[in-house]
Amino acid sequence: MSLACDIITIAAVSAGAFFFLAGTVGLLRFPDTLTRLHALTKADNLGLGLVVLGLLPQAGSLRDGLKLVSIWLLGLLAGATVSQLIARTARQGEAAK
Amino acid sequence: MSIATIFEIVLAAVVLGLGIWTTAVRETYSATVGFVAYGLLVALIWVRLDAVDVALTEAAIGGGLGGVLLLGAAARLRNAELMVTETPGKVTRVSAAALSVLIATALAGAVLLLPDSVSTLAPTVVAHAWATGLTNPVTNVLMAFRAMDTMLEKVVLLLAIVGVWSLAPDSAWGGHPGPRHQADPNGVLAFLARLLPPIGIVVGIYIFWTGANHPGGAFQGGAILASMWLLAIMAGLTDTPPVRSRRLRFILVAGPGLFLIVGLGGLCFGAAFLAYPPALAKPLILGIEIAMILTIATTLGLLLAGAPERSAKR
Amino acid sequence: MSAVTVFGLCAAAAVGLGLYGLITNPQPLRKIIAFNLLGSGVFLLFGVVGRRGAAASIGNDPVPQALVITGVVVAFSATALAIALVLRLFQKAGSTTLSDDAPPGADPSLPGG
Amino acid sequence: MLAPSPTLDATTTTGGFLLVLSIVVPVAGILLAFVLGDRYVRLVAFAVIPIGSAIAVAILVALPQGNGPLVYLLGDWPPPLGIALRADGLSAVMLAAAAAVICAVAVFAAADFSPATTETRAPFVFWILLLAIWGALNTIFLGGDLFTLYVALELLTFAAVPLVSLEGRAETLRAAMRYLLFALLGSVLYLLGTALLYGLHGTLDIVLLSRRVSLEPAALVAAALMTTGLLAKTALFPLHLWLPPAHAGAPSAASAILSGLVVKGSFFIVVRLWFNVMPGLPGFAAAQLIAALGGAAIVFGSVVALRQERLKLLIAYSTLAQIGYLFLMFPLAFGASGRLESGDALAGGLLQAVSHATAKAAMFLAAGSIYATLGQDRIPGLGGAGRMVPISVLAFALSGLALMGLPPGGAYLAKELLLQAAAEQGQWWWAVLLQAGGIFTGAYVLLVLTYAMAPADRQTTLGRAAPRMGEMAALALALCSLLLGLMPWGAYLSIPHGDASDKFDLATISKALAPLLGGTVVAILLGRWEPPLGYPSRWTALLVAVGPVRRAALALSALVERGDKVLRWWPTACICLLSLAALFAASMRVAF
Repeated sequence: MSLACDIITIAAVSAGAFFFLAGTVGLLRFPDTLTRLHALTKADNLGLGLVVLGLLPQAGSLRDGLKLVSIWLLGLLAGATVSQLIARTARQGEAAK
Repeated sequence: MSIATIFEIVLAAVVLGLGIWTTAVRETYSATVGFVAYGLLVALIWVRLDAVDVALTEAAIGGGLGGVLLLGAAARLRNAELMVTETPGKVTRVSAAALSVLIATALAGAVLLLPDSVSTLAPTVVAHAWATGLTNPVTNVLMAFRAMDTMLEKVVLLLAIVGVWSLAPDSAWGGHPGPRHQADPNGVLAFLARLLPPIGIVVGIYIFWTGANHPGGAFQGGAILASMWLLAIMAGLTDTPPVRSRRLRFILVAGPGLFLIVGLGGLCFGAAFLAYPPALAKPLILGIEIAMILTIATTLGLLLAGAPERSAKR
Repeated sequence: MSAVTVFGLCAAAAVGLGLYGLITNPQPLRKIIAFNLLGSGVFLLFGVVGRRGAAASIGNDPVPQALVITGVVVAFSATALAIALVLRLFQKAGSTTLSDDAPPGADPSLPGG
Repeated sequence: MLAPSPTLDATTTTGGFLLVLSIVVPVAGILLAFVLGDRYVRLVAFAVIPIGSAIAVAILVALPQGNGPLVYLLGDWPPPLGIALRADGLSAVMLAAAAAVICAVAVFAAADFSPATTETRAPFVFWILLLAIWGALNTIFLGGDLFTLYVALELLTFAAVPLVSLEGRAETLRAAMRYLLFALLGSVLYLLGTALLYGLHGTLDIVLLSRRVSLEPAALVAAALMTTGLLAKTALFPLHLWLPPAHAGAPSAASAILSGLVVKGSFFIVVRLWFNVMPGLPGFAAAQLIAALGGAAIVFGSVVALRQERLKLLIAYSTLAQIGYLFLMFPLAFGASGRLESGDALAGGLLQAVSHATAKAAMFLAAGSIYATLGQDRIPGLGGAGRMVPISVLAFALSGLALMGLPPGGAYLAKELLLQAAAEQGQWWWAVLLQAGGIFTGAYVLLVLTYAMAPADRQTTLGRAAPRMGEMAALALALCSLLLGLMPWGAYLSIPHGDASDKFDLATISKALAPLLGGTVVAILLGRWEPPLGYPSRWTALLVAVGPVRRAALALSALVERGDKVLRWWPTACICLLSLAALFAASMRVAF
């Protein structure tokens, strides 16, 4: 049982870390704001989600599990809002040009 | 070398790299962003040092609110950067670098050469936890053993408010601090500002409440409450209160005021100034902390809002 | 190498970096950021000292932790006051230079409110 | 001077509650004034100030009756877990001086910062910050814990900076910014030192540390960093970049507080650090270094002061010189054991601090009245001031005499004590500087008075009449400084018997004349003056006689002024700061 849990954790956290890495590379390498944003949101949503998913089997109690899930949900909410705002500002900046 | 040590070395290297970038990068705005990232990673260092209370404070106040403050200023000062300012010459830079390295080396040496016979107050603090009935040792130090420092530091916060307000133009005295934010009432920001504060308030109060026995406390909770308030202000859902408001003034002194009154109670009826009778210690400390979290949240929010700029409409 | 060594060196380096930035960066806002770097180095030093003083049940001496929490709040208020000053100076003088001899024509607001 | 016996600092002594009250009363005043606002701000201040002064007097009375210092354990927690407040002779004297200056400034400012029916900015800020400075200073004088002292230092900075920029002009904002940044740098260095000391000894209590500190590398680094950090806040030469614009740009009442009291806060902590925390650590070389900086400050500050055109800037530079004077006591305080001892040199230094606090505050207040009445403070334009504001000019003259070290002033007694110590120690070079300080002070005071007593060269005045109460406050403070030498100091400071204060013979008079005559010569050589138009022939003789010397002296002082500009450049000042830290660390090792 615990072995299965550990395997799930390792697999999911590694996958999450990969998405974070890919997102960061994209953030640094992509040419303009909108594409960078695209890379960033992948890291946020999928990377964080997978890390949380991977940590869930390790959570000691239901309360800790709920805390982990709520971290992911809050991250999603903040990420979605902020990328909306950045995208809008970027578009306005382009329109001004 | 264990995995933990490798992780610590990598963490320290990344933190220092960010620090160097923050110092060296040309644009102020990039430096600010670098500093925010730096602050959040420093919070991780604090977790590794087993000081979760400080990690929470550093993340909330040092990295979070401090970052917002610096970002806001950098945005407003973008034009100032265009002006040519005197850059120090090469000799100055080299001697500054040499001296900084010298001081850092001396410090590193001093820390590494600290004697092995460790002197610590941790056992003493644990041994005296009975006096308050709280089990978070940091809260015990802040609220009981070194309560004077905490009270004076609340006065420092109040003076910071007075100092920031003192920079208002005479005509705007008594008015609202900071610019009035306008945002699309149906936009994303307004949506977030309606959705997040209920959650944020619950989290803030939880962190405050758990501070009696676990890492957390009035500062950390207050910082979260302050950020929720600021979110609502930035989304244009509410305005900063006018500086003249009596209610605002009352909230701003509630924390240190109650602290002082409880302290004087100890002087008159108890053992000493700021001494709590053991039976009443826990409720008294919690009462002071409730007043403090209100004061801290409001103070932090107002420090971010800045000096009064718009005169109050009467 | 223990956490104390690694982070002790890190703290000392952060202090050095902050000092260098505070001396050489001409813009006040950059000086304020450097001051914060410097401050975080000092606080980390407290953390390292506290970590050395870990006792059986506590991983870090609570007294330095409490001092750091107080210090962080004081540093934050200092930052807020300094930034308010810079913003007001920019509003009044149109520049944020700190030297006595302001660039010519940069002080247009003598009567101002 | 804190008693080393373990029984005394582990319990609260009778009368200890006075120490708490002297901090709590101003703090309560701040909170109350902040909530009430409107026209009540000044009322609260006026209610708090007499109570606070009474407490300071009560401590003065209570201290000699007890056996050793007054102690109060906050929260009834003994150090190292808790924090103790302690009052020894030094604290009591400084508390009283602070109370006296605060009272006088409050009376002076009553008219300038009178609140209207609706709340206005300047009075609200001024009165709250006045109380805050008082509370912070009392905490510094009484605090027994190095971190409490840090918080109090920050409290002091946060209260002082907005006072500098109270008028809101661009140059005062700039001065406030420089002050804030440099002061923050200073306090961070201080905090670094406390971190190291805690790591070494597991306590920050002054008495406990004094028993544990020994010659270790970390302690040396800590002592050097803390000392330089505090010197930056005290504006000891060459770390004075912030002082002249800040003290000259603030409103006069604020300048009096900043110059008279605020710089004494960090000075007092240096004294605590060197004399109480680590008396065995600094060593001969470090003490010579700190006093050499003081000596340089005296020469440098005075020469630049003589070149100033504005009265307030002249007084600000004179503060720079007087700060230097305070540090001359350190090398003279070494006992036979090679440790710093709380003997007559320390008493002299503290007396100097007290008499400078009162005299300089009086001087700034008098200058404020002169400024308000004439509408400007250019020194060549002071003509007629003697007729228009005679009381203020008298106050200026009296405080100038007190600063010069004329009997029976406190500075005179201080100078005698220091000269005696210098003679005992055989360190004659400090005696020379002690005399030079008085002569330089004589020079700029005489220069200002000569202009102020001259007839007015124009009829119209731009200002308004200065309120009489304010002028009287300045005069009272100046008189207080001039009579300090007659006080019974023996109960608080270790002053040897048979001190010189009661001998009024030929020697005393000649000592009194020296600064005046020397000052005249220096003023003629270095001062800003032009021979009056259509001067009579005896002026020609004088001009011919001193012409070449004066030209050389002026060229030299122009060079010094240019050096001052370089030193007040931000990077130079910071580099000086770090170099000093390194120098102190290096010189503390050298013990003879």
